Amino acid sequence: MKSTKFSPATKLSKAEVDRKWWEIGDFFRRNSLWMLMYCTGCCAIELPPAMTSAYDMERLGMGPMATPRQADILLVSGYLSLKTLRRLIYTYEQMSEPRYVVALGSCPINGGIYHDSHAVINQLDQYIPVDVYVAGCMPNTESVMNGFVDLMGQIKNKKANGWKHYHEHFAWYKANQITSLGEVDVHDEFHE
Amino acid sequence: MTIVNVLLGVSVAFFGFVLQTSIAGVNRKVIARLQKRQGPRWYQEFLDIFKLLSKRSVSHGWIFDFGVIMALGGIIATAMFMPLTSTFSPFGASDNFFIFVYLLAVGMLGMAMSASGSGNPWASIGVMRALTTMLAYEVPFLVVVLTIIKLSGSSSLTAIQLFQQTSGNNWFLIALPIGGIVGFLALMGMLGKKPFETYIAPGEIASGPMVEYGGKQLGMLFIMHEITVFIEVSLFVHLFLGGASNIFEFLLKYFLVYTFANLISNVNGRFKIDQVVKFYYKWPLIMAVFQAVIAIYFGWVI
Amino acid sequence: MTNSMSNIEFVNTLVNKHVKPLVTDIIDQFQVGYVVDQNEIHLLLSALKNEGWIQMSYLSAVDWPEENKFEVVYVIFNWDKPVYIQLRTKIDRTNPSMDSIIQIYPGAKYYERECHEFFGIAFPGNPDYEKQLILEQWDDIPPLRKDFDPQAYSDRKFPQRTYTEDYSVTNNEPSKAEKRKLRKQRAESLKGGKKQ
Amino acid sequence: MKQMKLFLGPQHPGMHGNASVHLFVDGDIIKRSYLLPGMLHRGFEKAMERKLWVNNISLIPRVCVPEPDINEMAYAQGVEKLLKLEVPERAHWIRMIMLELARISAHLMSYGGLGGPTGHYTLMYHAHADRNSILDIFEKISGARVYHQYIVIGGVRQDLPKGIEKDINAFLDDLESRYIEYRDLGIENPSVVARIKDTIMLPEEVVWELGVTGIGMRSAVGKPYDLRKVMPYARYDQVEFEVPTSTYSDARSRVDIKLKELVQSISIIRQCLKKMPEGPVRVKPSRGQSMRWTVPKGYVYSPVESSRGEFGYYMVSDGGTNPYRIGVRGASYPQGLLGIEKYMPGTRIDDCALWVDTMGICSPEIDR
Repeated sequence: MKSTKFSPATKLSKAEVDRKWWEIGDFFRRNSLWMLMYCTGCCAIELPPAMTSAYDMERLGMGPMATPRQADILLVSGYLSLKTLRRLIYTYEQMSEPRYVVALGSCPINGGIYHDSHAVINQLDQYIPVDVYVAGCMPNTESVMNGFVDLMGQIKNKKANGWKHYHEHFAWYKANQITSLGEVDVHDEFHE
Repeated sequence: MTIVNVLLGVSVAFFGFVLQTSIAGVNRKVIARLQKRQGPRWYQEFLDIFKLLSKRSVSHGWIFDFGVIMALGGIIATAMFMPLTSTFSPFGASDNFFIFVYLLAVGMLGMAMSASGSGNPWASIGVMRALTTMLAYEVPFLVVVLTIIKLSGSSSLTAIQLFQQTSGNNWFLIALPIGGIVGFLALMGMLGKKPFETYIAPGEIASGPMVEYGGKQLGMLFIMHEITVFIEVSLFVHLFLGGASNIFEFLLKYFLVYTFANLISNVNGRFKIDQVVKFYYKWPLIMAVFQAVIAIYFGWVI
Repeated sequence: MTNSMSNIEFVNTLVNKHVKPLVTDIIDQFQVGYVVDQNEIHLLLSALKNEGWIQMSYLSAVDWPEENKFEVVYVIFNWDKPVYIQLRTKIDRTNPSMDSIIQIYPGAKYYERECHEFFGIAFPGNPDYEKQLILEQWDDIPPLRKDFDPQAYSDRKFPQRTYTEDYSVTNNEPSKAEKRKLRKQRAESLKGGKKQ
Repeated sequence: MKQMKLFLGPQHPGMHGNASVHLFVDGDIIKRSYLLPGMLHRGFEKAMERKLWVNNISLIPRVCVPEPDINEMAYAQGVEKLLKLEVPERAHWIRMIMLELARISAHLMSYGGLGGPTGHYTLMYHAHADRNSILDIFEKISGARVYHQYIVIGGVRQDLPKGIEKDINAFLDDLESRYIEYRDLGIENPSVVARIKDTIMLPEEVVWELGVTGIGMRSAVGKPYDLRKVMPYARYDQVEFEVPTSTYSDARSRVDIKLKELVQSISIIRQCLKKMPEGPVRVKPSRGQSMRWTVPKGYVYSPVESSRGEFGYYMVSDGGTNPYRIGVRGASYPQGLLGIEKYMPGTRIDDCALWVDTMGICSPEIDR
């Protein structure tokens, strides 16, 4: 009688092989998450304790990275003014896939304390897909760390598919960006 | 040169990669303790590299991609010549010191070419700084190594190891103490450790040459970096620490040298690029020349 | 620094020597405010600067739409005689313009630029005041004017999150009195540490 | 030679906070530079006009993120001046403890921030580890790690918890015992000194031209121009402390003064804990329900000495329940905008991140 546990599958289809490779990749990806050092808002002040000795993010395999190309996670730490949003979209599109977005604080969820401000957007997932939200103003370091652990769980369960969603609904995201921003491109020549 | 030699060489390169990646992971834990942290798992470096290889990546033209492959290929070719002990060398007696100097440059130039191909200004600044630093540390290092070659009468690494291991001769670190210090300073520069880590410098030029790399290219550069470190530390072990008569001695010496360099690196800040050049052309060069003169003309060797 | 009230008197005589302030407003021993005419600001500022009020702390404006005026505010400070002087002047709101003070206080350059951005006051004499500084691609009236409504702007431009009804329906929940009863019951059950 | 344009930020590891410095470089030398602020603009001054006097207490700590307590102090003090309100004696002392703890935390963060541009990460890790224990003390006192909302109009929100003196003293002793170690790790370390000595100068005439305050000014002028000494608020006139100064302002001397101020802050907290009287900690500023509090008409400018310099609120009240206008004077406004435009050119690319760090530039208070 043949053992079902150890016998190799007779003939795997291409999709199945791809899926297996993807699962192997997911193992590496969730154990080595590099986040981009981009402090978009005030929740970034809780990141130094998370990165340094008190909570030591590196034991989960996480670390800060210098440029968007090298990074896996885009951390939206807090409120986003229009000016930052332009640069954030620019940064997000530079990152190499698979890429994940973690939004800290209440402000990316519904505007938080700045819900009536003329400069701060109210809802981040209208512009770029968000995988994990960490609520609170500001969230404790423990909850920030918990958010990252949640992201690891999502990657394991194949639920962190924001970047695929961005591909599929690119037109919708772009339309939203244009309604709020007018022009998405960054113009930095204003001083001349 | 037979196919066996080539296979041996490739396995040395692979061994070097595995060795250096594990030791780098262990070192991350050591450094974490220095910084009051727990530190990552010891195999974290492997996870990082395989993660990078599993990501999709963006190309910036064929020079960008070709340069990475050239860098990795050049470095693997260099590592193929590296003897591990005084009795084991993949290509026998052709482990000449100058082969390493020459072939290491191929890898470096491949990386420089690729980084300039990305078109990012930070990358060009980083490449410029990397090449300047290379010019700075090579000169004193070569002077010391030429002294060693003169004393031992051969430029083959195996021969230099055997020369140090014969009874009556000391390790060159002890025989030429000033030269040993210069050699270690140059090693710090080669490894890109901290007072001389000017070309990565995340706080200044956003990780320099690596600024545009992501995904697979960055993974390949990481592999290249690990093998480069393996070559450089092994060179130091063979030239100054008397090589190794068996593989365990090699591993021990390798680990100690790398950890020592890392510990020094982590309690220092980094110099500016002009300070690095001035530093290397001042004290290490004077010390190296002084050591060469007293060792060769006066024969004062401990 | 010791006899602070005399510092205020010193300032008072100094200011009165140069101009006739419309209002004098002594806030406490370290602070005094004057309302002067628009044309006398430069004269007074340069006189005070010569007397040691060399630090310009703050420059901004206040909008008074009922009077159809902007009130431009200058706050200067002297470190040896610690008195903050507020100089205020009201200017016309329909076509606001105030001569720049960067000849006297070079540090005012960016304050004036920001003031122009948020209130629309022109500062002739300042070379860059018309360039945008903090806002980017702004498409409404200057935001710190009283007639600008940020809530309306936000509603118009940024999509709001719409919550599903689960979060807000309270019909099926127990009433307050019932809740209080439940709470009391629970508190009773926890008393004494014994299970009932 | 053609000038190359570089962006230091907003996404750049050397940049503190979300701001961007535009550099035009020729080789390694910066020829022109500008700060691009506004990435953190939230419309604070407008938002404060739309909220009640009492609501604003929850809003103001968010103006300056690394050191929120000075905002609460400046706001509370300004409103108390308008109300002509006398704060209970104990509240003054508790406020001073909070402010000095916040100053230590900000100085430690900034000193650890020196580790970023110079690549000395061990320094950064050690400084942040100590800062985290201050945050834990804050959590015990006020219930929040970063935004405390503890200093309110008319005093402080509640009394200090029992036994907090022990925690504070233990922390201060620990920090003091490692002060020498900190100096050795950072500004006495030859490789760091090579970076920060005789560079990024701030001469006295530049200080007066820009209007720089705080450590930048004191390190250049050599006189104790500290608002805590010059016009003492709270009970700073009843504690003994020195204001460290120097007359040669390079990056190293500014960091040096920062560390010396840290020692002074430790001594101030110890004195406060000793001299603090018992009693109530809060009075009601106005009669009736807190949502209907009104503040009499008036204009007031309320300055506080922050870790970066003079931080002030300009407040206008028209006698209503809402503030009529509140303006914020960020301490790093002069050096951040005009300083970068005028005095950063001539330094090197390597110095740029250090410039931003040692001048004490905090982008949220520039943008508001």
